[in-house]
Amino acid sequence: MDYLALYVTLKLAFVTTVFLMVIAAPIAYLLAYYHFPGKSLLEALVYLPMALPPTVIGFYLIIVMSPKGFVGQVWGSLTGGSLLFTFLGITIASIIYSIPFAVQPMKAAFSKIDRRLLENAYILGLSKRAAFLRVIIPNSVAGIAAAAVLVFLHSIGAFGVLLMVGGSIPGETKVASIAIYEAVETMNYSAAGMLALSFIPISYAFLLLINKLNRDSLS
Amino acid sequence: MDYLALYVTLKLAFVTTVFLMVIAAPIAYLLAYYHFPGKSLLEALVYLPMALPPTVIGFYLIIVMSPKGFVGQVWGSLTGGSLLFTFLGITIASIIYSIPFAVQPMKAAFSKIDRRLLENAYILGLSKRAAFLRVIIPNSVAGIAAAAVLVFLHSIGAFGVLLMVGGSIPGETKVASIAIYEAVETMNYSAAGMLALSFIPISYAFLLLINKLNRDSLS
Amino acid sequence: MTISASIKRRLKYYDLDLSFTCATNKMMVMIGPSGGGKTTIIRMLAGLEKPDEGQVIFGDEVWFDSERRINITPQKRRLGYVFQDYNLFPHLNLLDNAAFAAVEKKEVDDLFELLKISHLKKRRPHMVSGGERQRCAICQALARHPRLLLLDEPFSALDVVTRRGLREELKSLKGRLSCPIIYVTHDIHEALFLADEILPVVDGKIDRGWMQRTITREPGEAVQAKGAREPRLSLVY
Amino acid sequence: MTISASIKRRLKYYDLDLSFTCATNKMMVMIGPSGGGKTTIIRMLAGLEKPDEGQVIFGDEVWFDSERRINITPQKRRLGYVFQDYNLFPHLNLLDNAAFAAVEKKEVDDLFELLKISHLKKRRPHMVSGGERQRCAICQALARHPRLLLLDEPFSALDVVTRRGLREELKSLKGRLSCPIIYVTHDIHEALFLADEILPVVDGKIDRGWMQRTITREPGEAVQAKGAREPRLSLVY
Amino acid sequence: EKISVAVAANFISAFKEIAADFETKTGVKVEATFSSTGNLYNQIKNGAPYDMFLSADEQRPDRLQKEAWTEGTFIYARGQAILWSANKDFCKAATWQDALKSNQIKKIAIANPVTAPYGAAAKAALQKAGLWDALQSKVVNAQDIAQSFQYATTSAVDAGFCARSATVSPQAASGCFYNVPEAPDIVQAACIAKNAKNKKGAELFAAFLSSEHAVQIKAKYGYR
Ligand SMILES: Nc1ncnc2c1ncn2[C@@H]1O[C@H](COP(=O)(O)OP(=O)(O)OP(=O)(O)O)[C@@H](O)[C@H]1O
Ligand SMILES: Nc1ncnc2c1ncn2[C@@H]1O[C@H](COP(=O)(O)OP(=O)(O)OP(=O)(O)O)[C@@H](O)[C@H]1O
Ligand SMILES: [Mg+2]
Ligand SMILES: [Mg+2]
Repeated sequence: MDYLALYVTLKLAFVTTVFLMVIAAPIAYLLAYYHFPGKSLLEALVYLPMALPPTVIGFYLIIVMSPKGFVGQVWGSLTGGSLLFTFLGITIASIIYSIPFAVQPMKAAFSKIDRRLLENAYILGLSKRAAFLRVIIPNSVAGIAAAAVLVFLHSIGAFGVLLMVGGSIPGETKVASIAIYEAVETMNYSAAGMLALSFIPISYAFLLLINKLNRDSLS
Repeated sequence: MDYLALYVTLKLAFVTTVFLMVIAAPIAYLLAYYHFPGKSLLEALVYLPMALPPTVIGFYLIIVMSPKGFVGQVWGSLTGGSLLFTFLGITIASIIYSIPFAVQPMKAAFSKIDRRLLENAYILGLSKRAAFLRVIIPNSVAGIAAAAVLVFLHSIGAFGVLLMVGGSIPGETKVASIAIYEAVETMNYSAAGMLALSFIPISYAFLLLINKLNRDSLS
Repeated sequence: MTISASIKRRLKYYDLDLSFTCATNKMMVMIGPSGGGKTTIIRMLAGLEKPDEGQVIFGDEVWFDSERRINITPQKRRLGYVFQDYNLFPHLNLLDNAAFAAVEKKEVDDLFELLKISHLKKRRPHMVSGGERQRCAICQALARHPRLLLLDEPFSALDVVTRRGLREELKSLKGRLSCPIIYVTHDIHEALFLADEILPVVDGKIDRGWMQRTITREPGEAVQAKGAREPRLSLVY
Repeated sequence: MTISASIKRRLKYYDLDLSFTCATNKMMVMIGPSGGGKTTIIRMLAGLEKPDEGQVIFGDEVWFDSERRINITPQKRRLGYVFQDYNLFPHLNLLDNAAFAAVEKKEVDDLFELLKISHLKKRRPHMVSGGERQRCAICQALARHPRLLLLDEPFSALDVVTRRGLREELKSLKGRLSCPIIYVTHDIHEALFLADEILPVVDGKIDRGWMQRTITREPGEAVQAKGAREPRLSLVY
Repeated sequence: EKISVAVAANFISAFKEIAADFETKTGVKVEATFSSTGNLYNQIKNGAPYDMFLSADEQRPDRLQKEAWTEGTFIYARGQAILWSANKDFCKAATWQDALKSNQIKKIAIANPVTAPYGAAAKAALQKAGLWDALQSKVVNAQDIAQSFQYATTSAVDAGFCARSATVSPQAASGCFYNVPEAPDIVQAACIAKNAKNKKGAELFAAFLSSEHAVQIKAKYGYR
């Protein structure tokens, strides 16, 4: 079994989940609590990565992240390096690819917060920002957990996008799903099955963790 | 532009969303309210389709749905037909592929219902089933809307799985994302871009609809 | 029908341990200090919580028996319960809330009339005042034609005038409802006015002396000593 | 500091339209029929709702002025507000709730002592009784050192004894807090005991005759006629 | 009347033109499914109702013959690997080997040699030139040959091994390429299902694939 690929996969899923929780929370908050012109359009844009086939997302990401692309140029002039075909590159791709799965459950959770709790927070002098951190977030743990589960598992399964942006470099960007793909393509079905089965305990362990965090925060 | 493919895509996304809402609700309820041995394992299984690369899911679906596979055999003996390479076949594939996106936000919403509302429902004579339909569901609209958005868009973007199970038969199983795939493969990037862009108004219209339903149910 | 209960339950700071009986058409009023266990007792009668030991018997039905391991679900007990914090359904307007489990939908209109909230039928719970919500919760419980009525401080958010009126209505309703009524209040006048029997619950036990100590100046402890300094109530019939 | 308000607001069944003033160390008690607009007035003072017209002035700060389009946010008003339906944060235990915006955390312990809920510090709001929640909400508001204290039926879920005790405490606190206090209650004794001024609010207007009509037998309307049949209160100091 | 054909993705462009021609000439409609060879093979093994299979390799049609899905295979095209770059300076070196040795070259794309025949051919050429080990750290794997070309056209890599057919596309004009004679031809075989619904139509199409007309089209797209 390709342990190195499995390791890269877990690292990627973990990093993506952590970053995305931080990035998605303010976006979800904006969508849940504010009304502004073009809001639905922004929302549609946020969800677009989900509606597009991974190869298409990958294609556009290559264009912007390549040394001649906008992001690639900025990055190159700052660090001298390239984004494509690096772990950082696939992390960014994976974050963009999974944004909708983080934003949507969080938005649903935020919008269910009892308005009266927020009113009390304002009365107690909390700014909107502080109320978000101290009241909305802790009372949305279930939704945030849902988001984390979706993002984590989705990053494990991400493959089309990562294959394109990552270039399948062992130890750096070759993730387990690429290994499975190779195994299936080369008719090595038992290896594919083995790798696929290895995802069950991983998902299982992650779910146990999230459920535990969720429960702890409630009791 | 390939309007037929676009039509099949929308039909598929719509049918998948409707069926999945019905299928996922009881599963989410079970996961939110009951404790039983092996619950986390069941949950991990439900979420597995998300963690697996689409091609792998497609691969296993082909195996079970082929005339020699378990499901294919049962279906064949019942109807005499084949599941693979039919609209029904890709609908099933799409449902399985999107199950996690339906279950997870619903579960989060269900578990946030104020216990006291349920207590009152029981006092008023509602069975657990009736309480589910008359109290939990209407008070989880935001979460259900989140699930519908995720499922709908995810089905639009589904591609790896559908290509394998559906075989790209025009008007039957050829969805827009496959057309995009072909455009990209033939280096016809402008056509790919056009099709991809056409997803924006579709996602947008669907989001507007869901947001409207969501708001109506709240006011 | 008669409800009779004999229940024990270990709580953190004291143990609940009491027995009582209440017959059809009778109203038993529970009164006592905050945190004394009144809501917990009501919840056990409703089947929402389980006593550690004891029985709850309604007529010839056994609702709960710790020894025979019987515990009937709230659904089957068919009772009306107005919660202390009026649990109306936020997704329904007041009318739909009250009609939620009504035996006859038409009656609900009469109940709204009686409780003076007819003009608010189409409003959602968060759009009305605290007292209006409370009155809707009472409609909801009554419309169900309960076999036992549990009212946990149902008038706490009402002004004296409305309260007096409703208190009267409740008293006259008592005969028509033909079911036992258990009523929790902190208002001593209300207790005296409504009760066929008063059950003072202090720290989980029945304490017959509590009312007396509270009404008269008898200085039991610090709090009461202070309380005694305020204008005293004298009851004039 | 003195709070003075003059507000108008169109409601569905009547219009709110009244003015009042309350000075530091004074307590103004609002009383009146359910649905009369008391909570709405309090919410406008707190900045949670906007009057259609009028001013709210606190000392030399203008909190609201419809003509000058001034509307200060609740945060900046720095006031204490005990909501009618005690909005404690469900994710925090009672102590953390009370200390949520406390100026000095140490004080919270004293407040818990004063309100007799010290033993419940580590419990979450859903694990305590209604009266206990209410007392925690009072701690939360006081710990903030508010410049204006708004209490919307803060003792409604408390028994007479506890209530009397707290009423006393509140009265003695009044001097130390050095802020105006606006207090909503349905309890006429409480109103008479606590108030420096009583503001009877009936259908959105000040109705100075309401108290008189309610306490005495004077039969104004049907409700009161019924109310009059019950034991009358006579106040003995 | 129609036939349904499973076609390896690298042959899409040429196939579409040939099929259109075939339809006008014979009136038989051609319904095509494009996907990776491995994917199509899996579908066929599980009962996909294709009349005909145009693979990107020889290996899978052979397997299908062994598995008795087909009675015989034939070669319908030979592809060639080339080395393409978006940077025209790249082609100033004398040979492709020299061009790749330059320090300017940071990343080279090849199709995944494990799954794509073109990748395997490119790898063989690099090995023959003795460059495979030296260039290991610069090699980036693409999913298939089309993606390798995408990397090259978007300048994500400095050069990429592509299919000769790619040079026909409009994007190719902006760059330059070397032929790579060291890479073995990619032999693409096809086969007709034994139980094809429209066996006649399929045979007709198979014959048409080697007609002069089709050979011209194939040549235009860089197949022999
Ligand atoms: N869910 C719970 N879990 C554990 N303890 C609880 C719970 N609810 C209440 N208690 C505790 O049980 C005791 C009795 O509470 P209960 O709500 O029955 O009092 P009560 O007499 O109704 O008081 P009040 O008049 O204030 O409503 C209190 O000490 C309270 O803190
Ligand atoms: N959010 C709201 N939107 C619209 N109308 C409301 C809203 N809340 C209350 N009302 C209405 O406004 C009027 C005044 O309500 P308010 O809550 O101020 O009364 P109150 O004097 O506090 O009554 P109570 O003593 O029952 O608490 C009532 O007619 C009520 O139905
Ligand atoms: Mg209680
Ligand atoms: Mg009020």
